[in-house]
Amino acid sequence: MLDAARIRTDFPLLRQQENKHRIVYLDNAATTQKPQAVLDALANYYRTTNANVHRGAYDLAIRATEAYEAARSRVARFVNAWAPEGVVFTRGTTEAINLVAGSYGRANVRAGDTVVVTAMDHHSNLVPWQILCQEKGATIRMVEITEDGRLDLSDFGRALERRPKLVAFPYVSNALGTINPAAQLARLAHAAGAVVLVDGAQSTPHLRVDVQALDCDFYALSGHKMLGPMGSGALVAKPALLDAMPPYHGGGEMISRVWDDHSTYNQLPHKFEAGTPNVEGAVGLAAAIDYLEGIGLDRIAEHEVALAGAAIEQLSRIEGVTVYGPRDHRAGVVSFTYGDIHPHDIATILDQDGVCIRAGHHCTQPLMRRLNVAATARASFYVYNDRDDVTALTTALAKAGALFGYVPA
Amino acid sequence: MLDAARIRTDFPLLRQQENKHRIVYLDNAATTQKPQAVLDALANYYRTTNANVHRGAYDLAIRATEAYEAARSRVARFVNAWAPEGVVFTRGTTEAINLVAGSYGRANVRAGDTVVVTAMDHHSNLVPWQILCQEKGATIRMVEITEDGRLDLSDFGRALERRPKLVAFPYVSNALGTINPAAQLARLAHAAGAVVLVDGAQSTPHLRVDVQALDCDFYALSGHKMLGPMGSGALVAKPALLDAMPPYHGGGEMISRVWDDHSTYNQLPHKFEAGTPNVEGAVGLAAAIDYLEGIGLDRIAEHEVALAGAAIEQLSRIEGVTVYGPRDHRAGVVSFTYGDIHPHDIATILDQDGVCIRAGHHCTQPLMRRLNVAATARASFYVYNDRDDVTALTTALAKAGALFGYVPA
Amino acid sequence: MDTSRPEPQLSALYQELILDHYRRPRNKGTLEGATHSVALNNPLCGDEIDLQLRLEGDVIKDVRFIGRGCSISQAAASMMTQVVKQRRLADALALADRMSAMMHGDEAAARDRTLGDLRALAGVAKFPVRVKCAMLPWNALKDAVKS
Amino acid sequence: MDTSRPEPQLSALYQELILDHYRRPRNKGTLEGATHSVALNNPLCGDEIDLQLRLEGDVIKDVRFIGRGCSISQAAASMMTQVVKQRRLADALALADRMSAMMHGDEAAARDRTLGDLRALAGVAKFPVRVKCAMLPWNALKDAVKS
Ligand SMILES: Cc1ncc(COP(=O)(O)O)c(C=O)c1O
Ligand SMILES: Cc1ncc(COP(=O)(O)O)c(C=O)c1O
Repeated sequence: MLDAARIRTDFPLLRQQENKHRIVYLDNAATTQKPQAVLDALANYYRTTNANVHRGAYDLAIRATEAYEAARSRVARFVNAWAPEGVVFTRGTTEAINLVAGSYGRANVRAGDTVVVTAMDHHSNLVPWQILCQEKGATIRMVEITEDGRLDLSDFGRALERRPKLVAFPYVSNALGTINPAAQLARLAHAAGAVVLVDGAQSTPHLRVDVQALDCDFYALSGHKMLGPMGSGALVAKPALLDAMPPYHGGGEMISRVWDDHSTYNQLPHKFEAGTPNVEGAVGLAAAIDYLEGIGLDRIAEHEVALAGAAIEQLSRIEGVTVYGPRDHRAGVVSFTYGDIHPHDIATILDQDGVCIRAGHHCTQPLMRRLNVAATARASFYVYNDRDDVTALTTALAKAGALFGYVPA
Repeated sequence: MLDAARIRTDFPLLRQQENKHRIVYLDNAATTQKPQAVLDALANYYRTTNANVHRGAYDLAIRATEAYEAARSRVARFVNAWAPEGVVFTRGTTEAINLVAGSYGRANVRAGDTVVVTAMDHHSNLVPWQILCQEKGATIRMVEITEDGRLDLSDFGRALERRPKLVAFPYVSNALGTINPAAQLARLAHAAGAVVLVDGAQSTPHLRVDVQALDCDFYALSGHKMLGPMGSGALVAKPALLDAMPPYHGGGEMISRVWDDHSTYNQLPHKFEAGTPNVEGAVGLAAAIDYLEGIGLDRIAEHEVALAGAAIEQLSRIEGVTVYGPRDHRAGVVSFTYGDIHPHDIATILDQDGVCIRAGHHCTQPLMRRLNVAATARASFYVYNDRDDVTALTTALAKAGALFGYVPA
Repeated sequence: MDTSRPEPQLSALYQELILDHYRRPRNKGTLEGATHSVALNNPLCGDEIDLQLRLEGDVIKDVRFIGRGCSISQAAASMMTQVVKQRRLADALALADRMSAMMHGDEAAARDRTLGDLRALAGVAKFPVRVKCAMLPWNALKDAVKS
Repeated sequence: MDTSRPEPQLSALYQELILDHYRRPRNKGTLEGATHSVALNNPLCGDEIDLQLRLEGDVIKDVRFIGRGCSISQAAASMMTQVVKQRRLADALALADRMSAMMHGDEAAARDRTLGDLRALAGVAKFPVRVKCAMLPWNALKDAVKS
C-alpha cells in the first residue's frame, strides 16, 4: 500500500475541510485533485516561459515551444507511443475520440459499414460513432456484457464477423471498473480487418500503459483524470494513420501553404493542432506524469486494487447493498446500490460527512439499462485514498441506511 | 495613458529579465502575459473548488459547477451576449470557428453556395471555410483590401451579390491592426440574407465589444489573448441559431438520452460542450475579465491607439522602414519591414535587447501575398506597454540597421 | 479553513413523510383519457417524470405520474398530484410559484397551508443541487399545460 | 532572476560574408536540364527554397536555387551551392552531416575546411531557432536526391 496520508499532504485541496470533515474524495473517475507540483508547474510556466509557440523568433517563444514539445515527448514516453509526433494534444478523451470520428471516421466509414462499440462504453466513446454512422448510413454494433460486467467475448467475436471498419472499447470501464483484455481485443479486431480505438480515460491514470504492446491504432486519454490540469489530454496514434487522415480543425499552425481557396497542411502532429494550443495544460500534464512515475504506476495499480477489494468486501457485508462489476481484473472503481435508496440520496447523505462520491448513470446509459438500474453510487480511488477512506464511506453509508430505515440509527 | 509601469508589477513574467534586459513584450497579438490575479484564480480554484462539473451531488462539485457557470455569465456580460447559454466555452477562437463551420456550416452550406471571407482573415477564419466549401462543392469568395489595408467596401458589396450563406470577417486584423466597421458589414450581410461570423480574437482584448450592437450571429474569442489562461476561449452566438444546429462533438454532458444507436441532446449550452470542460480555463478567463474591466476597456483602447500612433510615428522616421495598414481606425498592432532585413533577422536582433516581437506571415498568407511581402515584423501593444517600450523597439531596430549596414553602428 | 457551506440538516431533508411518499407514491400510474401530458427529465441527474393530466374547462380533474429518481423528486411528484387534483389550473400554477419560492428559502411560502404535504420539502432549500429534483414535477406541470 | 540563455553574439551571427551571400546569392535561378529538384519550406517561419540539381553519374554537375527567407537560410543556400557543385553526391551528403554537427555546436566541424564559406555560419549554433534556417537548403538537398 502507498502511504496515502503522506501523499495527501501534497494535495492542497485535500487539506481543506468539507462540512467540518476532512475531505474524503472518492470521485476520481470523474476528475482528480492536483498536487502542489502540478500547480507549481502551471505557475512557473506563466512566470518564466509563457509565449505563443512555434512561430516566435525570440527566446521566450523558443522556451515556450521547447516546454510544449518536451511535454509531448513526456506523454509519448509515458504510454510508449510510436513517436512523439503521434501524440496530438486535445482537451481530453472526448475531443480525442471526436477527432478520430471526424477525421478518420468520415474519410473511411461508408454506407453499410459497421462500427463496433461496447455496452460498457462511456457516452464519449459511443455518441461520436452514433453521429458518424447516422451521417454515413453505417451501423453501430454494440457488444454485450456478461452478468458479472465483463465484455462478452463470444458476442465480440460475432460482432467481428461483420468485418467492422472500426472497433472502439474502453481499456477500463468507468462505471464497473472492469479491465478489458485490450491487447487480445485489438488482436482479434485487427484480424477482422478493423482499426482499433482504445478509450484510455480510465486506464492511463491507473495502470502502466504501453500502446505499442496493446497494438491499438488510436488511444485517447484525459490529463485531468491523472492529476493534470483541466483541459489537458491527448490522442496517441500510429503516425502513418494520422499522416493519411484529412485534417480535423482548420486554422493557424496546421497549415503549410494557404491560398485563397485551398491550403496544404503541416506535418505531424501540427496538422491536427489548429490554433493556439493549451501549452499550460501540456506542461501541467507532463508534471503530473512526473509525479505519477515518482510513485510508480505498478504500485498505484496495486494500491487501488487493494482499496477496491476492501471496499467491495465491506460493502458486501451491508445488507441491501449490491456491488456491480467483476470481482477480479478490475480497477479502483466500485459501483453499488443500497436497497431502494436512490444513489443521489446516498451522495447527498455521504457528502454531509465529507465523503464525495458520484451518483448517476456515469455517462453510460446503455450500460445502466443492462444492469437494470437508473443510476448507481460510485466510489473511485486514487493515490491519496486509503483504508480510512473506505471506512469513512461505509460509516457514512450506515447513516443513509438509518435515515431510510434499513439499519437502526 | 495608463500607468503601465504600475500595471507591469501585476505581471510576474514581466518582472523577469531577458538577455539581461527588462522584457519588452510586444507580441500581444499572439498571446498575452497573465497578471497575478489570474494565476491566483487558477491556484484558488484547484485549492478549494476543483471537481467535475454538472453531475456531482456533493458540495465540492456544486461549487465547481457554480464557478464554471458564473464564468460563463461573466463572459456573457463582458461582450453583452444574447444570453449566458449563448456562450459556449472552447479552447479559443480557432475551435469556436471550427465549431460553427462543422455544425452550422455542414448543415446549411450546399453545393453552389458561397461563403464570403476577407483577404485579411487569419488562417483560422479561412481554412475551416475552405475545408467546408471543398466538402460541399461551395465557393470561397475573398473580399479584397484597399491599398492602405482596409476592407474594400465596394468589393464587399460585389461579394454580397452572390447572396452568400455565410459572411466571416475579423473585427480587428491581427496583421494590420485595421478595425473593420463590423456593425455596418453585419447589416449589409444580413440584408443579403447571410449569417455573420465575427472573428473577435483581436477585438475582445482591446475594445469594448457589444455583440448585440454589432448584431452578428456568431462571435469567436480567445481567452489567452486577453490575459486569460491558455486553452480558454468562447463562441458567443444567438441562442436560437445554436438551438437549431446539430451537435458538434458527441460525448458526455451534451446528451439527454442515449440509446444503443442514437441519442437525444441536452439543452444549450451543454449540447455543444461534450466531455469534461476546461473549468480552470473558464475561471481564469473570468478573472482576466475582472482585471480588464478594473482598468476599463475604453481606457485600454485609448492607451493602445496612443502607443501604436507613437510607434508608427517613430518607425516612419527611420529610413528604409515601411509600416503597413491604415493610419486611423486601427488598434495597437503595428506591422513593418525594414529594407531588405528579413523580419526574422529583425526579431532575432531585437530579442538580444529583450524586445519580443513577432516576425512572419502572422497566419495571413493571402494578405502577405497582397502586400507583396513574404513576412513582416509586428509589434503589438497591451496594457503593460508604454512609450519606453516604443523607444526600446526603435533603439533595438537601429542596431539591426547597423548590422545590415543601413545606419552607422 | 472551511470553504464549504454550513452543514444543513439531513433529518430535515429526509422526513418520514417524504420517505412515505417516495415508497408509497400517490397517483402513480397511467391516466386514461389524459388531455395533457409531458415527459421531463433532469439532465443533471437523470431523474424522470412522465406527467398526465385531464383538464375539464380550467379544472385539473385528474392527474397521474410515472417516474424514476431520487426520493425528493418522486416524493415531490406524489405530493404535487395530491394538491393539484381538483384544483383550477391557475391556482395550481400559482402553487408552482409558491413551491419555487419555498425552494429558494422563502419562509412565508414554507408556512403556506395550501402546499399541503409539500411543506415537508422546505428542508430541500438547504441543498441547492436537490432543488431541481423537487421542482421537476412542477416544471413538468408547467410544460404540460403550455403545449 | 535571469531565466534566459546567456547572450549570444549578434555580430558572430551576422558576419559580412553571410550578408554578402544574402544580398548577392551565388547560383540563384533556374537550372536548365535539372535531374533532381525539390521545393521545401520551413513551416515555422515560412522560409522557402526551391533546389534544382543536375546529377551526372554520382557527381553533382550543377546546382541552382530560388528562395525567399531570412539572411541565414538564403546565405546558407548560396554557400551550399558553392561547396556541393562538382562534388560527388556521397561527399555532399557527408557535408550535410558536418553542417548539422556544426549547427549543434561541434567545434571540430566548425574548423572543417571542406565546409568553405559555410563555416561563417558557426555562430548560428547559439541561436537554436535559426538552426532550422541554416539547415533548410541541406534538408532540401537530401530530399531532392531521395526522390
Ligand atoms: C484575428 C485572429 N483570428 C484567429 C486567431 C486564432 O486564435 P487562437 O489561436 O486563440 O485559436 C488569432 C490569433 O492567433 C487571430 O489573431
Ligand atoms: C471511460 C471514459 N471515457 C471517456 C471519458 C471522457 O473524458 P473527458 O470528459 O475527459 O473528455 C471518461 C470520463 O468522463 C471516461 O471515464
